[in-house]
Amino acid sequence: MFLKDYFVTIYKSVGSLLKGMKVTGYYFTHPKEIQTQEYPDNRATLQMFDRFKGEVVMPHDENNEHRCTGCQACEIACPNGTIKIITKQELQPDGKKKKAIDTFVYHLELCTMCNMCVTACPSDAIKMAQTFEHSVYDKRQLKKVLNAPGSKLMEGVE
Amino acid sequence: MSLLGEPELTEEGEFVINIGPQHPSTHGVLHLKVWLDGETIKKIQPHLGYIHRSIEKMSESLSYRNFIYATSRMDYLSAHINNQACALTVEKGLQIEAPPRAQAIRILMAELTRLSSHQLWWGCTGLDLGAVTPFFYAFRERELIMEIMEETCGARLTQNYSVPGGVMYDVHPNFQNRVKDVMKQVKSRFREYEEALTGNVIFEQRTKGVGYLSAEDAISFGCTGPTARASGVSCDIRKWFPYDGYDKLQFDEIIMTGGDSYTRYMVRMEEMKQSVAIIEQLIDNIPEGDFQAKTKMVIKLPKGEFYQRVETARGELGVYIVSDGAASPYRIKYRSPNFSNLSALSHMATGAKIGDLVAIMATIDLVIPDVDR
Amino acid sequence: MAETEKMIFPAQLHQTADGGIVVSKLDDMINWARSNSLWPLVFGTSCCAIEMMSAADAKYDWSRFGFEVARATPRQADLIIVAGTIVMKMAPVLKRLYDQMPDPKYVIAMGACTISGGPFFYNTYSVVKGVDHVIPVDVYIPGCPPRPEALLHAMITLQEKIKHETYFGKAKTEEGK
Amino acid sequence: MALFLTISFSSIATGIHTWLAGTMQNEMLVKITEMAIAGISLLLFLVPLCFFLGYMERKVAAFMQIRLGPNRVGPKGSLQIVADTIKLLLKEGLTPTASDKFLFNLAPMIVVVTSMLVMAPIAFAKDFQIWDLSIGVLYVSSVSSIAVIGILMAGWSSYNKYSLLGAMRSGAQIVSYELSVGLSLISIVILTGSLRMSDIVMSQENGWWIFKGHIPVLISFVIFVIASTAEINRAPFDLAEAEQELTAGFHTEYSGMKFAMFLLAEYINLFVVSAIGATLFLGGWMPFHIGHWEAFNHIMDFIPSSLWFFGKTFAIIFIIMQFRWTFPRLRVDQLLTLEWKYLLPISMVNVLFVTVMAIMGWHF
Repeated sequence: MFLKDYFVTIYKSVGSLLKGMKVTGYYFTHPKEIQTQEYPDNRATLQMFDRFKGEVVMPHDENNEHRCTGCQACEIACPNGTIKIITKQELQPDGKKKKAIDTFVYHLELCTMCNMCVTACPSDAIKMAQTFEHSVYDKRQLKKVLNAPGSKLMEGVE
Repeated sequence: MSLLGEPELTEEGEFVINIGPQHPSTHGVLHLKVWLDGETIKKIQPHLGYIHRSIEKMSESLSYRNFIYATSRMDYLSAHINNQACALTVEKGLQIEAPPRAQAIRILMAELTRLSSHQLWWGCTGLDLGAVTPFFYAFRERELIMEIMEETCGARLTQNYSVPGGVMYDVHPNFQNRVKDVMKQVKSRFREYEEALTGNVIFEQRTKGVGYLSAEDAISFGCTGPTARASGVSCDIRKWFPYDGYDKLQFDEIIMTGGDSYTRYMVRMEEMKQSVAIIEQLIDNIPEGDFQAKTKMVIKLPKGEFYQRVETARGELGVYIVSDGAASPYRIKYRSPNFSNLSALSHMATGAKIGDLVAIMATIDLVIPDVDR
Repeated sequence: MAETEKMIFPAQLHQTADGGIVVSKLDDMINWARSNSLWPLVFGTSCCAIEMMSAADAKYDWSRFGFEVARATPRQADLIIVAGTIVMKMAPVLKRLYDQMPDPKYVIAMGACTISGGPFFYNTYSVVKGVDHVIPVDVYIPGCPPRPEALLHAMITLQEKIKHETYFGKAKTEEGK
Repeated sequence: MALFLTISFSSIATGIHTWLAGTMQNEMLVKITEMAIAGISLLLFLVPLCFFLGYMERKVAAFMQIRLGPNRVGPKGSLQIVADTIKLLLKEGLTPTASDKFLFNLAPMIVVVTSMLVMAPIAFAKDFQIWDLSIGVLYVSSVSSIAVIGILMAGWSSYNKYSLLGAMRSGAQIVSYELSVGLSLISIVILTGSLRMSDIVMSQENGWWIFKGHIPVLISFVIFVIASTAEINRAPFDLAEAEQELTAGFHTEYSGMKFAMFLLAEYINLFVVSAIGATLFLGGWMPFHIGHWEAFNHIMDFIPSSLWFFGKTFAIIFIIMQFRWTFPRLRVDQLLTLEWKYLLPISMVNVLFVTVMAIMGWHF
């Protein structure tokens, strides 16, 4: 009885081990199962999803105009102070002074891509970009100014 | 080598090794002080705080909309379920309910999260026990789920998709087809998982009868989730305190009574199948309508205390908010599943070998940032 | 890589006028070996560690670059990828791990938490505001957590940096001339 | 080319010998020169071999794990191990302050030298052997067990608890598994009636032992593969390193070149045990012969003997690699249970069967 158990154990163990080896053996002999996407080589075809949150950008049109009014809703919405907006008073053609952004500072090194700023923005001035290759040697390069130099507020955006 | 303190023999001639904070099998930065007799463990003392990020304290200075994102970093493998718990608590305080569509989306996402978390756990259990290859098979399916997450939520791991009142935006038009495809593939792989690891005699030997936790001990240590359910304790929050419409769904609470590492393993394997079943029930029946209830720009909870619990991939997560009527919580406390589950580790591992300790930690499925918060 | 070339490099690059052919060839060979054999230390504290694991998995597969030999002991590692928040209690441990690594050693700060404290920059009392307060960092990757591809990109960026180091002769900088 | 290989190995060896004997009058000098040549050529052979094995291991692992593996350094990533080696050579070699510095630095040498010594009696091709000593098999099994001293030394001198635990595990492991390896080797010795490697190979002229010896030899072959996997500390028996338990086990404190030597020894050991398994059970360089089928045997002889040898060796290496990438690791007590409760009793009974078979002449 003992001997029978002994050999049954051996038989079952060897069987289970061979089953495991069958799985690895299957994949070894079926190279088409390989899942690898070769990242730097597939860069041209690599497409991020539309909603992928890579960094916050401020789109500018061809006249170097953006839609940011400087209302600071995004700055308030941001949970960890990633966005700092410095505003200035701009003289309008009609002589009135109007608030406009001077610099839109975005700390990429702090950003957690939570999308709160984008949903908070009343004028769709900022959006998430699908870039992800942000590696740098110097951390200071991660502090970004989103409004392009000399850019203006787009007509009709309040 | 210890990272803290020189190698030393204590007075009684005991052999003490420090496992962690940097150690491949602690799944983070847990520090275990282990008293050994040869290879046998005499005592374990976990040291915490190596990833204490003061999320609770930090949440007190954030508004009700903003504090949710930080909980993604707590139990990052069930990030969506954490967010859901916070959103539900705030909703409870506001006495609103998310629209049916939002609830269905939340459940789908939560189950996908649970599935991906269990898959990662399965791979890492293999890895901890020395079998490297299962890790890659598990991640193959996990990546598919990550793609679903990414397409709809825009992030792979820390989605920040649940907001008070519903979800941040509607699901992607591709969502349903993609989920169906992925579920088909995930289901077809379960057999392979069993062949590669579950049935393996070495794996069975390593886990069967190891790290026994009785039902009484599971209750007294406050264990929840698969860890407690493997000891025969019924504690699935989805059944006991249904939220977001879990009560309308057909699924089983997996309860087994073995109490050892192997049972904990089997409970999780079965839970994966249940998650797939839930997703398949719901994926064709997402109600139409709004994905978000109307909430005010600045949320203020009425004065009082609010508590909501959910079932994460590791157990019961409770969110306790004390509000003084201001725009940010007065006090937040998270009852995290891993902290209680970790407390049972010393009890389970005493008398086992070092190799068993690794197996036990793998089957409890610890996420250390959730312990320390 | 076009992106990496655009990046400002810490040292200005010049041809060595007095370096000699043998020395610079040897340098090239050493840098080739070092940059293609970066063995990372198994060191992950939180969420970014999961993405680091993803970078090792079949889909992203960092073994293509020869990075897959993740060593659990700092003595055998070349690279420490700080994946996750470093808190005050962990900082001395991290420093110690870094000190235990043999030269040459490199550091990648992965994710917002390690670069600057990230989500825990304000309002917390226990988080180190940037891992470069503790150990010198070679490459920073923002993101919370960064994609596995972003980690691969960072490692390629680090390779670029290593390829410009000198072992023999003078530094390839203007000051070194 | 293929024919050239067969001719060259034996003729080069004899050619060198006659040339040296002709030019040098002193017999002693000839011997010393020959030994030096053998040593240098062994080194020249071993380093590329280890590069190849390292590359093979990574590629095998990658394909089993549905990924590509190294493919960026050199053609198809073949220079990956070269890069690793150059890097390890130039890395700082630390010696911990608290360690026993002499033993700490000696240990990797012992491990490497031991594994190289075992190469001596292996017949790589027809008439191509460094030292065909009369106690070949005994030599192999005795010299290979010296390696445990190196590992124990490494673990003890590191002044590190993980290393110590790893070394102690390794000691228990190698001492136990040596028995099974020895017994399975003995079954072939009984059948052949000789300990000399060349005799063992020649005895398989009409068929390899694994076919001639029926089930008992098959069993001892399986035991040999399992036990030697354990003896060279490879997964699933890599308890001495056990990354998830002991960080890196006995070589936790080793860095740079000293660590590279452990890696080198691991791959040489892998090759050596596979070569011995191939020689004893699969006929070494002997082509695949079947009894009296002269025509078939003649065709088989056209494939050079070195190809036969390396083909068989790499088949066993592949199996051992597949073990590593498939199975979970055993626990230390299960490791000893496997040896003392299963492998050793079975191989003892097996030796009895083989003896009966040899006496009765039931093998072909």
